[in-house]
Amino acid sequence: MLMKRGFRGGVHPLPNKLTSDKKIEKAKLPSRVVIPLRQHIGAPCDPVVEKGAKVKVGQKIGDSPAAVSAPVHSTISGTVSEISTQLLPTGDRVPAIVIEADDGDEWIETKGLDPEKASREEMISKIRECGLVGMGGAGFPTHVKLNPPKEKRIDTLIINGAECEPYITADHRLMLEEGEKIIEGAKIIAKILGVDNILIGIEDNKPDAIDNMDRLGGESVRVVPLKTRYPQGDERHLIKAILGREVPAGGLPFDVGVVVQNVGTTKAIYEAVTQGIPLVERVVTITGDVKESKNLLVRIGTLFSSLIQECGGPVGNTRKVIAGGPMMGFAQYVDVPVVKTTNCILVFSEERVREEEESPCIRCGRCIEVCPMGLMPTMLVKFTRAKKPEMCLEYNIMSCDECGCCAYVCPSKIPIVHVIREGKKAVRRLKK
Amino acid sequence: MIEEIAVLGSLGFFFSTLLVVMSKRFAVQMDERVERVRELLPGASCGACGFGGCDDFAEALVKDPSLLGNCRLMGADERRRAGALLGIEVKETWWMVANVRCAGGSKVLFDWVGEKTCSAASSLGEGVLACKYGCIGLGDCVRACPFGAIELRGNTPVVDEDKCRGCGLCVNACPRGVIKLIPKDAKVIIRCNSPEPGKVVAAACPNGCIACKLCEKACQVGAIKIENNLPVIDQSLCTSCGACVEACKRKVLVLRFPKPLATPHAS
Amino acid sequence: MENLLSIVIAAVFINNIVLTKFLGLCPFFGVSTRVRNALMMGLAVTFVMSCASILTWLIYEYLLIPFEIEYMRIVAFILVIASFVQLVEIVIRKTLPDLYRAFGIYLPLITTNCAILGVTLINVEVESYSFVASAVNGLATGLGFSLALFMMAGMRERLEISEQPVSFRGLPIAFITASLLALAFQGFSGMVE
Amino acid sequence: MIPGFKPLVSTSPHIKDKVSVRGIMLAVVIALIPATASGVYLFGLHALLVVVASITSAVISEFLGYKAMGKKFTMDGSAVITGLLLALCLPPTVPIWMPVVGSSFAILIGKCAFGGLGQNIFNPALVGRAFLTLSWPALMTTWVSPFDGVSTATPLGEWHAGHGYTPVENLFFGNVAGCIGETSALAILIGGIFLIAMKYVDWRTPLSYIGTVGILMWLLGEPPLFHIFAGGLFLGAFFMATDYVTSPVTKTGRVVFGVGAGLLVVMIRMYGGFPEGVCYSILIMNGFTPLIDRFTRPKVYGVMKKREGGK
Amino acid sequence: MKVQEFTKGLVKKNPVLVLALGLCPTLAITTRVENALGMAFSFAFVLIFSNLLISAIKGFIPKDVRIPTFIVIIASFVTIIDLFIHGYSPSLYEQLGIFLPLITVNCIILGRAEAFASKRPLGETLLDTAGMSAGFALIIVLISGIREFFGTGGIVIFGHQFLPFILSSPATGMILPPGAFLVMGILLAMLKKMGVV
Repeated sequence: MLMKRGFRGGVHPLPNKLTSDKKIEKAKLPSRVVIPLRQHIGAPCDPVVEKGAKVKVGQKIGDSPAAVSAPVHSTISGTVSEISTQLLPTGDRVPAIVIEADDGDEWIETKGLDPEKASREEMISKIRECGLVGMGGAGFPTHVKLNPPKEKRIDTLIINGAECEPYITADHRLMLEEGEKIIEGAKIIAKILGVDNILIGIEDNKPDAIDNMDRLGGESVRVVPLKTRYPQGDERHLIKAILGREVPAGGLPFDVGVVVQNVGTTKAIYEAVTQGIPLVERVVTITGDVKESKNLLVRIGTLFSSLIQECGGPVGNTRKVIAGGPMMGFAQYVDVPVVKTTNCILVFSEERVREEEESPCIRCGRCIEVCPMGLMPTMLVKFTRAKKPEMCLEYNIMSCDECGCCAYVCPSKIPIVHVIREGKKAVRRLKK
Repeated sequence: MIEEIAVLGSLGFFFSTLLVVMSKRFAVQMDERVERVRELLPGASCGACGFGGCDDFAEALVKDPSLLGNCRLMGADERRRAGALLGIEVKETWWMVANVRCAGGSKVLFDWVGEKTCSAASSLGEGVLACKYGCIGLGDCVRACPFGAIELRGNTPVVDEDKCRGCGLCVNACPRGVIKLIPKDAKVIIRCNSPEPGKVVAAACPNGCIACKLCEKACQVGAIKIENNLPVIDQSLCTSCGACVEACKRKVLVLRFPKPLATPHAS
Repeated sequence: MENLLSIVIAAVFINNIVLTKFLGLCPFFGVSTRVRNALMMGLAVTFVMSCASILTWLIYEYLLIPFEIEYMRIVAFILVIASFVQLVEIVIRKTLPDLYRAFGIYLPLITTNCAILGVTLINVEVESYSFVASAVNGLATGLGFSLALFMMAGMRERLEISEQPVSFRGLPIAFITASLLALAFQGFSGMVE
Repeated sequence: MIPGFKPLVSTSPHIKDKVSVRGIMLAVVIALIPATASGVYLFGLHALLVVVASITSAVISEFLGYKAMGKKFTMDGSAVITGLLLALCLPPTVPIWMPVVGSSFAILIGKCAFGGLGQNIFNPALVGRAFLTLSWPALMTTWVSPFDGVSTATPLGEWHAGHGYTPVENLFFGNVAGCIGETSALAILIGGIFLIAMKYVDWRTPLSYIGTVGILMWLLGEPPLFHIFAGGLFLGAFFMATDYVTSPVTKTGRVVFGVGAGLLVVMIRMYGGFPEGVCYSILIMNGFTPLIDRFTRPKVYGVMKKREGGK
Repeated sequence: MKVQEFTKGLVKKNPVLVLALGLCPTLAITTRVENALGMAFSFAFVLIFSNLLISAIKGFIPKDVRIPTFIVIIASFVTIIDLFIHGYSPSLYEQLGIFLPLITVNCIILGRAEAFASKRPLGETLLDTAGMSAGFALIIVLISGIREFFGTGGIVIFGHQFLPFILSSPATGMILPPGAFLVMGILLAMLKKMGVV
């Protein structure tokens, strides 16, 4: 099959990758962490520790019997000071465990498996116990993803190193500094899934990462350079670009025989399986209008404010603090903790946030041109605003990924994504 | 003359015979009651009954007369006649009107930009207001009203009770559940929707009910009970004395002057 | 052949029955709110128009002229058309109830669609067409009607999701749209002859 | 979290492209400058007066129209373009009241009645022009030759009357009779290429439009270059058929639009009563635009069977 | 109560404006006020007499064939007025063209027959049809006045210039088809703005 390296539509925002040559540094140990009991798609965990309990790093503090869920672990050693409702970066309020640190950084004992000898089930249960979820953004529990329904034949594993959003360099640095772990992790996943074909998709604006992974991957893991274009990192478009397959609407990559894992998750899988280390820290890019942009290895549950301080504090009058990239991240209004899916903290000062007033749609068609899903955002906006959810459905509104390309290019500055979310709400109401 | 009559007459005869034969062969059973019920429906096709419009509703009614209460717009007279047509007895129902249970004034959590509807605003973070139950004031209810009965004054919707027909579309449109239907003869109403404890309300909004129970104590007939941190008024006991309104420090309770209620609805 | 072609072009574009002759306006404004309904209505009208052209021509030629009662044409024609439409209505109601619902009151009103009587009168009175020419004219006029209705329905669907000033919403803007469409169709004037 | 942090919340994306409505409109105006300049150069000061009158009354009409609608008037430049385009497709000799009437009609009926910017179905400038042609046909078909102002016919008028073909180089540089802005293909081409290069207009529309006219004329045994350069085809193809608001939003749709308009131009020129059909061809295709949009929806990712429009 | 049956036709239930019926002649023959007057007269004649007849014989018409019956009745009256105008004023006959016979299928007439005359007694039918006729006349004279003035520069009725002033450069577009739709659209919008319809 001919390798296609692109997909339909997409945009080219300024990359602004200010931190691509900054080595990953270990962040200062936080004195207090807030660990939400739901950092993933699926059921929230129930706390398994009580207020006042002493916990160590890596100790499980929340778990759930539900099939789609992932346990959470303490990320510092200290005392549980409260169990209360806290705000997630996504704006949801969920129960969370707050831990005050003690002086030490005492870990629980961890035990790994030998991937050569361990069974598939053992490895999957290890991954679950370590609380692994997709670290690229959505947070889908990894053990569920690695255990596809029997009837789906998986033939390809794709490691997602595209990192198409501007500003973020966490995955890029990982590929440069922890390449070996990623390659080994990929091999473990391939073994679990029983596939031979392992591909790593990397955008061609990261030639050093492509070289490094190509060198380390050797014969078994092949690197596929991709055209630099947002949203290349969306797994649907990655699959389309690399394999030319289209995931059916409403379906999952399983349905076309593919499993996609983010590089960060792959590295975490390696550490979990071979050493039994739970997911307690991750790389976060802190950038934008801060004194010194950094890639930090951060304990989960660390508050945004302390990380921004660690980067020298904000520059100018801060107007927006965004969890995630500028295209799909969430704007924050109070201090929130880093969670398993937080790949970037973006600080925007007044100068960078120039919100222009909306003007009428002039039907320029730019949104249609850039929509990677082949939708007609302008029509969706009009149907939503005219209260015609049945027409929204007719124009496939539910296929929208909210990648934001349409709103990015809109010359009329219509908040298209916001409107489409409203349209989806109306459609869901219609279906009821 | 005779020829002309013969020609036209035979044409007419031919076609009418054809039509009679065809209409017999292709006869369709039509329930006449559907049409007659349909005539009694208000015809706004507002959809509040849960059907696609008055036509659909009329058809459903013939099959299941008990749905008659679903239509909130029908006048008492029409309802009675429709009931007679469908063979059920209709009890007199009081007319409902929409009531906005928020006086506005909650603190704003953050500046925001985006789609200017209440529904869209309430999906930003936890909603733009410190009070999660308060009116956002962007007029989703105004747009939902098919009768133009709601208008925004400043940031608060005001219901014109002469135009309101109690269809409840605004109730569904409000993402915060601020609007409730109340009987048109309700004597005292409350202007707060937050079931949060007094401390939380006081921190978020100067106009909210803090469940201080002064009204409960002031009421001489025992018509007010605080439930879920909000006063619940038993309108049948209320004497419109206004003691509770006097007692309320935050002006949450409002006394409506009882209106003449002889004809619940005249279309 | 050339002649028939010019009849077709004239009927569809130049003398479009709706936009230049103002016939069939009731369904033009009534049924043009949905593209699908417009297509159905166009088909129905085209069908009835073709059949009516043929029927009335035959009656005119072989009944009215021999008995010298041409002045009774209005009564005779409308009788034929009304009966024919009623027939179609009865059949559709039984066989295609969905279609019948969609047409609503407009199906019976095809009878009083002045375009149909208009075309039959044009055939025998204004143009004195031959049998074949009448049939072709009936068909082409129906197509012209369908075209105008189809375009109008597309535009009105778009108007529905845009924001006109309150006083223009609905029928007023539909008229103005029709006006501008008629203006555009002026471009065809002078074609053929 | 940060001292003095005044949070601003919105949905993603948090960065936006620089392109704005006003910027696009400004670019179109700039692109029209060569055509306007050549018109004034060829036909003198009266032409300039027509242009100024047209733009001024268009802007004033829009202001009044928006006021009547109760909408906020913003100087987004769209009215300027309407006024300018209308002036460019008027004969240079028209009395000054005509562009005033034309652009008021264009803006008030063609645009404001539909709800203002973005809502209109027909290109306002062409609506204005078609109305003027319909109402004052004599004034709208009085032509003069450049520089000297002697009464003459347009190249297409000559051709329609059977007087042969004007040399293509005259048409290219604009040394012929015609509307103020349409005679010089070169001047229009400069502006058009600028717009295409800046990605403000899609090349598909002008290419398919002009291409269709050229190929069909060639098939019918007419000199294609003459028909491409004569009349208002260039102005129409680059500036009017590409009007965002009134042309299809999809790429396929734009090709359909161009081909359809080209077909109509050939039909009207060859068989119609008018020597020129650009204005009407675009107006008629404007009428088809909603249907074209509806039937040329792009293929949706992951949706295997594309369903037909309608319910 | 009874008077309302008449007055409702003028504005509140004006057949053209509110019910959007009978549009064809409203737009087609309103190029001259003269034609409009002729049309209004013929229309009133047919509407009133045919509906009176229908109201009178409503008990005898079988439901299934009522519409053809109505139409035949209407067509007969149209034939009468057709012959009358042909003989009385050939020039007007020429002007009205096929729109005179087409009164037969004017939706207003059939609509009133179906909705009113076939259900109500004679007296009410007379008032109703008279009101509808007056409403129709009002609108077509108004529209034709506007179109003739702007389209030809003045208003000429039976050879007399009706207005004291004329336009020097009339817009011929107004008496052509686009003008008809335009005037109607703007009229409707204005009436809507004033809250009439």
